[in-house]
Amino acid sequence: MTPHTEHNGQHIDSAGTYILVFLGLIALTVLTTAVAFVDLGDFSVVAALGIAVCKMLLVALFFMHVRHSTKLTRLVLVGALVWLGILIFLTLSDFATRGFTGVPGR
Amino acid sequence: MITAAVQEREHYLNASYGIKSWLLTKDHKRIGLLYLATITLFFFLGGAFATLIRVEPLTPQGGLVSSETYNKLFTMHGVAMIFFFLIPSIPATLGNFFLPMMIGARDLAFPRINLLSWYLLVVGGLFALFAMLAGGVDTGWTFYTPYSTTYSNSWVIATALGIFVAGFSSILTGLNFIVTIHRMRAPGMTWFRLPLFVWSMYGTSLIQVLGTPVLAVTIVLLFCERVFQIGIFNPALGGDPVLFQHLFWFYSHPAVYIMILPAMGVISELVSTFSRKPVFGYKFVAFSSMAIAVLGFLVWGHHLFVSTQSVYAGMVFSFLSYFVAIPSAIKVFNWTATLYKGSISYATPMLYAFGFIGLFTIGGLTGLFVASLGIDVHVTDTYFVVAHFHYIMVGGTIMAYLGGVHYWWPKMTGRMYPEIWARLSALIIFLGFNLTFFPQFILGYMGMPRRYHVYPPEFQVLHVLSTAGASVLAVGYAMPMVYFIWSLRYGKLAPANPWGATGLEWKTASPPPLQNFDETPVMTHEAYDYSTVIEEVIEVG
Amino acid sequence: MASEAHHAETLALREQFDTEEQQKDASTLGMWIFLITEIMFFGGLFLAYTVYRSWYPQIFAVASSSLNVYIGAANTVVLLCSSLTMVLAVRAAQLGRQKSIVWFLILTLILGGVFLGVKAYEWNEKFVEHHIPGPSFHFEGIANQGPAQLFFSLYFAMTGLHALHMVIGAGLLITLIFQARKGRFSASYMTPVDVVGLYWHFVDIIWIFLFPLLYLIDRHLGR
Amino acid sequence: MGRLPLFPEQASTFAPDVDHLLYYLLAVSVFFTVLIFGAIFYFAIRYRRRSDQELPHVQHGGMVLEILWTVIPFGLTMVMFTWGAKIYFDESRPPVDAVQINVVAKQWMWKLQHMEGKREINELHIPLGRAIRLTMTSEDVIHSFFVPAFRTKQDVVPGKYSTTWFQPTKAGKYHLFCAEYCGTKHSGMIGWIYVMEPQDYANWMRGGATGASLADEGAKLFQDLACGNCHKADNSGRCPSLVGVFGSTVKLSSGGTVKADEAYIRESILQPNAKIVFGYQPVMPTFQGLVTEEGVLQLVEYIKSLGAKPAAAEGAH
Repeated sequence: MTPHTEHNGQHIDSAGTYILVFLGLIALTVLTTAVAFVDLGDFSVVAALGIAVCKMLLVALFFMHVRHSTKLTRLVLVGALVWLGILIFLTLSDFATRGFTGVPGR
Repeated sequence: MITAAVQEREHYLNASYGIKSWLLTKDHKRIGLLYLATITLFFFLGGAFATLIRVEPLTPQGGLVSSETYNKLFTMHGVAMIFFFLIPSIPATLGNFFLPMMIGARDLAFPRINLLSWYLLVVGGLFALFAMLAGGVDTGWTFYTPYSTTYSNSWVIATALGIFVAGFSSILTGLNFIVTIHRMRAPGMTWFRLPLFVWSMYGTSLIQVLGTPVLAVTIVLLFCERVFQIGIFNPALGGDPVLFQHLFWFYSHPAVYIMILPAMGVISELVSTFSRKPVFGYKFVAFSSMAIAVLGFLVWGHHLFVSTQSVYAGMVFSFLSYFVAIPSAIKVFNWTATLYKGSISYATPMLYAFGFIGLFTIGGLTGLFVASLGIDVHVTDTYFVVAHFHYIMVGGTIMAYLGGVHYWWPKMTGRMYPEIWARLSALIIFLGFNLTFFPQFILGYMGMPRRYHVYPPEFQVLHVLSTAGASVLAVGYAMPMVYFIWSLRYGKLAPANPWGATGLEWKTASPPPLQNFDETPVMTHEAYDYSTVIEEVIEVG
Repeated sequence: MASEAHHAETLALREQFDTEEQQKDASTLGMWIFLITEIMFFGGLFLAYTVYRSWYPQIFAVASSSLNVYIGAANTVVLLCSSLTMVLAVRAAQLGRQKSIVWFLILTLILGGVFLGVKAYEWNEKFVEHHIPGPSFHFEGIANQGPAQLFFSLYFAMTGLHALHMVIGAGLLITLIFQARKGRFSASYMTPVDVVGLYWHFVDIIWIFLFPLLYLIDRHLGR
Repeated sequence: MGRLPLFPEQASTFAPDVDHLLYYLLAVSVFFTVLIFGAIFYFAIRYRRRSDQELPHVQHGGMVLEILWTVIPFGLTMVMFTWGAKIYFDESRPPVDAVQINVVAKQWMWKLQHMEGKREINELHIPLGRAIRLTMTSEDVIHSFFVPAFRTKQDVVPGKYSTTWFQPTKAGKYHLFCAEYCGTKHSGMIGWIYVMEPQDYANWMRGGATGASLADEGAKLFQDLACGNCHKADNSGRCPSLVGVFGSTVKLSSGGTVKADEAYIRESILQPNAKIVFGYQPVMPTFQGLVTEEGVLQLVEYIKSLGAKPAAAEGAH
């Protein structure tokens, strides 16, 4: 089973690739559940999100064929994540810096 | 409806008749006209609320209506105008009609989704209309919690559902436009040969697609908190009303760019056609549309300067707000530079373009006032801000919308509008507008808060001036309604290219055939190459 | 270019497109842009979650500990399986194997149903424990109920919207199954299967983030 | 009608700064408005279309011009930003010696309370020449404390304290407006700020029924709610002693620290589990709904009054 065959212009991955990716996802799920029971302090949030991002990349690249798709599709996906970042981090620029002046409500 | 066929030649209007042919049409041109009718209804509904809002402050103790009614009036004026007129106005009518034609396509990428978008706007509109008739909503178009979730006992949920549904109409239109511009351009139509109107539609669609869903989820949370009493923004449960303001303004500031970007696109077309010159600095104007779409998402915090947002966040948002002002300045300077050494005609669309550039300049500059932290603390929530956003939305978007409708009316209906009446109404609108809203700048800086039913007597003179202006403005808006309908029956027959414009939409008949072009056009020249058009004008003579 | 006056609309090729390649690219791009709107739609909820968790870390940890993490993990595996069968259905469509398209779509639908069933069971458990936000809300072991109710408001908002998207996905799968049984899809025309696949994988990715954020907050505290 | 006023009075130390920034912005705006309107009229007349066949010389653009009208406006706006930010930063830090006044906003009235115990509705008498600091909260929806003559405005948000401050420079009577829409009588939620000469202010203060000071009322409430049972001054109770806690940095069980300002004390009364002091259990019940906003402000003043005095206000039994 070659990794993927050409078929009238479409890349078709082999079933083996998909099963391999699937097992990877299961492993990561077990890992993230296990890690949650270990006291990592603040690092536990970073670990949970890191594993989730890895799982997202696996699903996106392999299952959603982002590996084979056009540059435009990749730009669209990256753009969405950047906008999500704008929404969350610019709002946190307010919530994280409240009380720095020591004056309530400023 | 359009009665006599313009000529016996078949076109999209006489291709089929009957209600079903309109309500189930997949033709982007007919959907554009359906949108035109829908938003005109909401424009005059919002306008009626506006006149009552302006007549009320004639006397300081405000005797016309009770305070509850006044609160409902300005809320419904805001909701009707913003969500059901301004946001769909240029993208859904002129964009739907002319985007495919400008890029040489037969239709949008997803015609059925396009029809669905119109139905979503109508259903959303019906929700809002029901709320208005049943008793109105009195939270202000901003729906700030905890008033909208806990303390208001008006039709908040019906109106919020209406906006939620209408929001999806905006999302799907944006999606449709992006895919169409990417995938369905005619051969030879490279990105830098696209008309600038298409660039502004692209920027607008980006904002619609990236911003509107956040408003949708905010309304879902508002719905849950009000109906099921679960507390997301409820301070009693430890929630934060300022989080609602962040989520609301994350969409609502880019929404003002949804309203102004298409207007800028129309003005680029008008300024180029009526000075018969390519727009000065094409690439700069095109990229400034993109810059506005992107930077527009970084600045919403300037609506929260006094809302107990942290001082440092205020500084970040104020700094970024000045970045988003620069592309708008670049556009204004480029339009003005286009006029230099041009062959400038005073046709009505160009009068609207002049009005737009002037009033948008004042609107944009007062935007610099409210972006500065020191001034905004004093003028936010006063009539200064009301004047600022009306200069942008009424002086800008509505001027450009009317300019665009006049410019493309011959192409849409095959009839010319009466030129003299049109120029007169443009002048009346310009004068009435300034008389209405310029006094409000002074009122605002004097400290007159917005959304006030009664006010201290020293503000009365300025209020009376403003109301006088509003009545002139109302007359100005009523005139086009009359002579456009008149022109459908008695207007002169329009040639294919009455203005000598260079867009692909002028290379097909007026009104255009069902599939826009007899055969798919091939784009061979730059975006605004008037040398190719002059021979045709000379032949036609 | 197509020169005849009316471009005949064949079953596969819509009127406004010139080539099937153009139509497939358009549909795929259209679905990806729709997925952007979904990312921003859930983004608002992730923002509210981030803010309130940073405000009430301990109360969120205690409230989260009342969720059964093993059922959550099992449910995640079920959803990952449904993603696998979905992608195998898309692959079958690319290779034009009619029978396996139908089988894999049915398998995906069943796994989706299992996921929703488990979710319904969890919600019922929450209902029994009075953890559903609203007047009847009561959470043992915490002095002030406010922030605890905030956690469960976010829990039900996020999992509720995710479940709603699963139901929509199930509806799309059912229509696909009917069309596939009629042999509508072939190697050259499989866009609907591909597009629904993208949607299904997206809904899976949302759960991939929801699971750790809602179920796995500081489990080591072991309330 | 009197002469038509174009500017509000300048009655606080901020007013001149804000007005100078306004003049700068007005100058820039008038310049560009005249530039654009003039250019449009001149070009429109000078280059009007003489004949239909006229084809003007084609100009695609000029890089120098583009750079000019990007850099110059950017420079002007950065001045606007920094000047405005400076004023904003000054407005966000009240001086330490400011006169403290508590404001509780309620649907459609302002309840103001002086430290000496005097209460006022929709009116505020303040002495000339002293900085005045307002600690504000709301009992229902969001309001906004706006005094045009002082050029200051600050939202009053339920569930938290917000602060505004000003130093009046001119005696007189100035408008007070609610600037955030808050319901039916939003436009009726107005009042007056009376800035009085120090002598008149002292007479006014002595005149009315002064009653017990805020801190004394706080002590009584502290006793009524039996806070003393746990919060013993000698730290022997199950809860931390409150003596000298105001203004100190409190170590939290989550490892972080927090400065014990009014907001922290208010949050600890209404949502005790939000931040738990290091080494103590979260046993304190919430007083949400048991004590009004005024009551919380009185308790805060009482705890402030505990200050360094070791066991002065035992108030345990």
